[in-house]
Amino acid sequence: MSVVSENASEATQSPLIVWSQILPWIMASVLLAALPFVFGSGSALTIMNQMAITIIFALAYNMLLGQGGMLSFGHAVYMGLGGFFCVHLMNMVEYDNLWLPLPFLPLFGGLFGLMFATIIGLFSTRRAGTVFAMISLGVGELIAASSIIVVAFFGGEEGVSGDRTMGPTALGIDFASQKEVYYLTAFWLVLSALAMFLFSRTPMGRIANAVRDNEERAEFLGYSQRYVRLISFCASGFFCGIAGGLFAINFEILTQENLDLTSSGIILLITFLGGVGFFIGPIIGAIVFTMLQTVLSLYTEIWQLYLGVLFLMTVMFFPAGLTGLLAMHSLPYRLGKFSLLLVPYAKMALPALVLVLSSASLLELLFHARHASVGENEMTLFGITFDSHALTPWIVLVVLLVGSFMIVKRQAPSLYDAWQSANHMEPRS
Amino acid sequence: MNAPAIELSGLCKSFGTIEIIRDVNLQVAKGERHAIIGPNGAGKSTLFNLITGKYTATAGSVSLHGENVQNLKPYQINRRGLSRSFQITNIFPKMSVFENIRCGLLWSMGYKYSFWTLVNRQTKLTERTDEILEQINMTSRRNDIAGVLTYAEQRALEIGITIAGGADIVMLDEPTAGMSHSETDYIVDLIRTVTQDKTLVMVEHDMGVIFDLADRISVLVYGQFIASDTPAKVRSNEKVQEAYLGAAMEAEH
Amino acid sequence: MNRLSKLIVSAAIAGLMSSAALAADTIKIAFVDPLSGPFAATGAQGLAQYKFAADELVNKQGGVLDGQMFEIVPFDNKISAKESLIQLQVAIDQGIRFIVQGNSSGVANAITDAVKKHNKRNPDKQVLFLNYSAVDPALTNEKCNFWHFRFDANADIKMDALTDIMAQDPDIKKVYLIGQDYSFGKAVASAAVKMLGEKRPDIEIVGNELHPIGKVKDFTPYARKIVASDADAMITGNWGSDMVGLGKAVIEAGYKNPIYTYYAATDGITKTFGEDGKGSLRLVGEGQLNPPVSDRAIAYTKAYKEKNPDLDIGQPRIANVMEMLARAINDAGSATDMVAVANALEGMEHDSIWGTKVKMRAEDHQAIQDVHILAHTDDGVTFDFDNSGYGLVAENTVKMASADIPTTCKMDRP
Amino acid sequence: MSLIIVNLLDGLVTGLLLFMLCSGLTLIFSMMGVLNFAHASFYMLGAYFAYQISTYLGFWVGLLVAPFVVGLAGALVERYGLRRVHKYGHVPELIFTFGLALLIEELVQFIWGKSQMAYEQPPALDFTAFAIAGNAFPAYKMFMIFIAMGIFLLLLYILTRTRIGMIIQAALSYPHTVQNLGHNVPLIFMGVFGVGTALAGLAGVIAGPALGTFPGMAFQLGSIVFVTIVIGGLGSLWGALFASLLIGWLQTFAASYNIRFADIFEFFGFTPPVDMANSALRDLWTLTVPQIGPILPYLLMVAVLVIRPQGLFGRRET
Repeated sequence: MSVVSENASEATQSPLIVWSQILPWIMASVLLAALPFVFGSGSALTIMNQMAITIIFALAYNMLLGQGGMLSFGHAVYMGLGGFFCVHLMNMVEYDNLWLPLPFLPLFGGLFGLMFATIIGLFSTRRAGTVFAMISLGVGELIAASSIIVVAFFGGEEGVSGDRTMGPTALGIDFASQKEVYYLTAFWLVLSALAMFLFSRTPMGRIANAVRDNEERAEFLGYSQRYVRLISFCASGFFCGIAGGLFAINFEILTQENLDLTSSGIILLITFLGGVGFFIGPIIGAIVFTMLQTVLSLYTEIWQLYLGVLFLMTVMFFPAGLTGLLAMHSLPYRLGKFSLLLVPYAKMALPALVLVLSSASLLELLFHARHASVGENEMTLFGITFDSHALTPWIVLVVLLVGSFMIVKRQAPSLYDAWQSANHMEPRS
Repeated sequence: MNAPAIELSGLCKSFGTIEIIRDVNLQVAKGERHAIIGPNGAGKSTLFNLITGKYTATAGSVSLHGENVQNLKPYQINRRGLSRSFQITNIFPKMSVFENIRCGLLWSMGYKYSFWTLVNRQTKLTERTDEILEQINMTSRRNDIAGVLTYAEQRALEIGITIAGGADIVMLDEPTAGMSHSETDYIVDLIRTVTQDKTLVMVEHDMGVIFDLADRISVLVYGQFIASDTPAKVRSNEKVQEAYLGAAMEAEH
Repeated sequence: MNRLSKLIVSAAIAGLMSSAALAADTIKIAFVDPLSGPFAATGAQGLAQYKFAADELVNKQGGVLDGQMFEIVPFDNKISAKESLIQLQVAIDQGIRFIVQGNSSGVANAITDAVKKHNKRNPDKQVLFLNYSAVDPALTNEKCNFWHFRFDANADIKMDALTDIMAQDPDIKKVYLIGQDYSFGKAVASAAVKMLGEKRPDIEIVGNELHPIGKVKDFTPYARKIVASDADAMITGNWGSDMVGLGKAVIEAGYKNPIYTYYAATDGITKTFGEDGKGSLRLVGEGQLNPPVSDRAIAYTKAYKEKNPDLDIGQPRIANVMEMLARAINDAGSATDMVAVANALEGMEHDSIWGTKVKMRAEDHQAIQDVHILAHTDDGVTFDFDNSGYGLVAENTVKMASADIPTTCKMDRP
Repeated sequence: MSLIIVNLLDGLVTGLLLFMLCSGLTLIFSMMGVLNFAHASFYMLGAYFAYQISTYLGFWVGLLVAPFVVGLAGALVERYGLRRVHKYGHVPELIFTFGLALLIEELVQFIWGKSQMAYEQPPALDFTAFAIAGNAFPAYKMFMIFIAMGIFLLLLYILTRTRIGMIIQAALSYPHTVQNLGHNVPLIFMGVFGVGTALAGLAGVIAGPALGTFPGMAFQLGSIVFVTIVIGGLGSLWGALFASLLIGWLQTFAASYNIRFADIFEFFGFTPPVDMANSALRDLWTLTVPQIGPILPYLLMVAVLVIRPQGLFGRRET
């Protein structure tokens, strides 16, 4: 279930243009072009830029984890190094009269990421599995540590900052406004995503999957597993570098945190959360995670706790990630039995929502009761203000929690049955 | 070019202090169907792994068409025209049947590590893949995930992958192990068709299959060949009778 | 298709957030500091102090201008430069014009840089950056800018004060310097070498080393070197668990002389040192809690402790930030004309609740104030930290420290 | 000279402490094939539980009880979490433990807050055992050495002298065969995970007062534990012991001697750049060994993996 063969059905014939394949890309591009007209505020643009960068990074990471079966614990360094290189380029544009229009900057970030990935990959990709994972951890830690030591390149703790508006301009676009930066980022997002998508459809991309699934077999088909891994690794490094370049353009600063193990861990989390077996998995993961990180943290201090729970639940119950959860519904949909699910889902929706919200509220209440200032007993949840030290909210929440849990539990079998029959295939004639 | 397809001379392999293969010599002529038999633990799989580059020999040499392939990696040996299957089914279980075969074709059709061509656009590649699917009778399973096939189908698929690249030496490790009679017949037919004009080396336990397919048989016991001859002569060889066939017959019946 | 609907949903949430209505009757101040992650404790302390100071010192006095109230809006920057810039953008979108931040000079550098660019690119929505804790000297020297004000004494000023006091102690002959391997640790070490060299050339620097930040699990080997060097005093800029680890290891290894530090109090550190730290641990910093300087200070601190029994006034300067900002807004007659507010803050002289005069030096926007040497002890402690019975008592005071030290700042004024 | 002896002792403490974590991790990895990323989180839980218990019942009760509580928590995690993920393969298992590490850190902060805990060594051990040339060696460190040694000997005894030890040893060498021997594998897994995490918990209990009890303590130690067992060779207890001590001493001695890189470069005949302040290599020239001490293990690990992927003592290919 976890991995769907990507082009099992579409490999039949190969006309020049397959609309069903191209349409999503056109729609995504149109959507990206239209978004700033709906969400034009600076912060919305900033968050969307951040999302776009994370998407590229996560897709590049999934070239390794999902496509190539390599688990890296230190992948932030390739994005970070590409970014640092770009900030330095930006500063050379500002101070040394280097002629380099800003829109091309991410390409150089990519090339730098590629170069560095080649150096590291030459020895780290010799083996897959634990050895690769541990070397990636070691290299990640080494680069992160040296980023504080080697001040000349990494700028120490403050990092290196630059100004994107100092380059040659065309058509009066100097990238001072967030909107201009957004369109630049969106352009690179579509370009990189398309390139990575097509990469997975090349002989190299297919054989990377083969090595992931069965390296020994691939080796006896004429392919050196080591070169296959190395090329995947380098390609991933290239796209990470592009993400780094875009980061440099957006934030105009790179610091040690761009390289550290936390960033590397987060990208693993994002990719897995979205679903490693699907091309759009990392995209969904990046969007969800960025929303959680920037928006949820505005509302609650314990957002990381929720994130941790969400992540663990995903690993335990939906190892194919959020995308896998959506993909599970494609069979009922194709069988035309999706309607069977609607009623049980509708019945389940409210109690499940209450269950989630009441457990979160209980956590918030507990947290508030424990950690808020004395006298500040008032807290607000979902627009309702109440006293966190009084008994009533506790009772209400516990009753809601237990009640919704009972209903969910009672509904569960019928949902399960509906699910089974919706997925039931008529025997082939 | 009259060098034998495979030539082993003085081949030895030990793991630690244990000698598994002891001074093995063998020549397999071009176009010959050669079977290797022997009791369990005789070192048949080790020998296979030595020839295909999975293990490196402790002493001796392996030559393909007169070229020494000692110390070459499996993929390098494969590129010199040798392809193999495995004792335990070894396919790409998460990919479709079509893709499994196509992976077997990529290198031989010159795609190498290219990341500038799209596989689906390669008409010739698709056609050739479908031809092989036809050849192994799996066209109807074309778009199914390999992991859900029946055991016999997976074995057939593996043979398909093995021969897809057009290697002129094909090595099959127990292709019929664990199969029913009808399934075995199906696989034997398949092997016969797909290895026409090729050199075939196979390890097999099923004597029926061997006497059916093989031009010559080598008998491996305790890491050494005790006989290497035509099926009829091997069958009547006393040493073989004594050391192996009798025991094997007993064990299997 | 899934991708499309996902994007729409997420964008809708982004829209919700950005369209958050802003009330005109309050003046919002964005508190951008870590509220989650390893430095959240310090962030939470700061936030509580800001909320208290805004209420007690501004809102209860009738607010500013025609009765507008201060409201502190917390933004969790997770001590990350990137997140800080995002949250800064969110704050600006909510119409917030005052940014306070303090933890990590790296973040402060990112914010001051971003604020400068923002104000240049958006002259109609300019913001002020009030830095209450980041002490990297560069922020008010080569990296200074008109929109940044620092209310804490910077690392050089603190070292100046510390070496003034140390220079008067004839028993100090050998000094050991140790710090975290990053800009602040290096700044402390080089300032110490330079200033001790000027004030007491006879003092020998018996050790000057840096260790990786946040990575040393056991400080014992460093402690051994310090003990073996026979140092009469040691100076460290360490903070957080690096401070606790180093301090405990040194004391455990048998070191008995003074440990001069920048950050070794509250957030559980005072409690962790407890009796062990007594007699050796000394802090250099502004703000005198013990002995209390005035009834007003006592009342303020008491009220704070009543409201937040588990927290401490770890950054007394926060009271100054609130009072001085309120005065500047009143003087400028506007809470939206940032140039006017900044001009009002420039050169302002303020009588702090903590008994010192605070002068916001116009040339570099660095607050000049009294700096104290504070001893970790349980004797004469009116207000302890971590409810441990131990606290900081002022031993020595340098009046208006470094008022005469020049700055390299070349301020660009609008 | 006397300083070298003190350093040797200090390094021994660090190394043995590391070994207590590594031994549990090695057991878990050998038996279950799981690289438990959350291992150091159980170490942290040990310290926090012991702290909480010690505030009511004193240090000694905490020392006895906390490791059991941690082991119980570990067993529950195995039973209700890991076992469920097991069927998806090793990568999801690893990612599960990775997520678990995040969650435990958040839970600890949720319950105990973000500050340093005042978890103290017991008054009975709060004295100087002996001093070498002015360098005091606290009794508590002696106590740590004894506990760690005791655990090591106990493990050695169990592994070589008892039936369960034989099974575990068999699993160390032949991970696939134990299931065929008719042992209740799920129960053994749960037990091993519980014991492994209890060992980590015990390490936390005794390290908490010495190295500090704070939410970052797991992260600080987390990856170094991996590094150690990878260097020693996955699945090898002796390798874990060797690598733990090696890393303990490596870090102690690296921090103890201010060897300057400039001296090393000059020894090899390089000349320092004339304009040091503007040289691109200035950071390398001004570096000292203590600055890079904590990253030396990573360097060592990468070197070991490149040269000998199965680790120094490892027999299995990983």
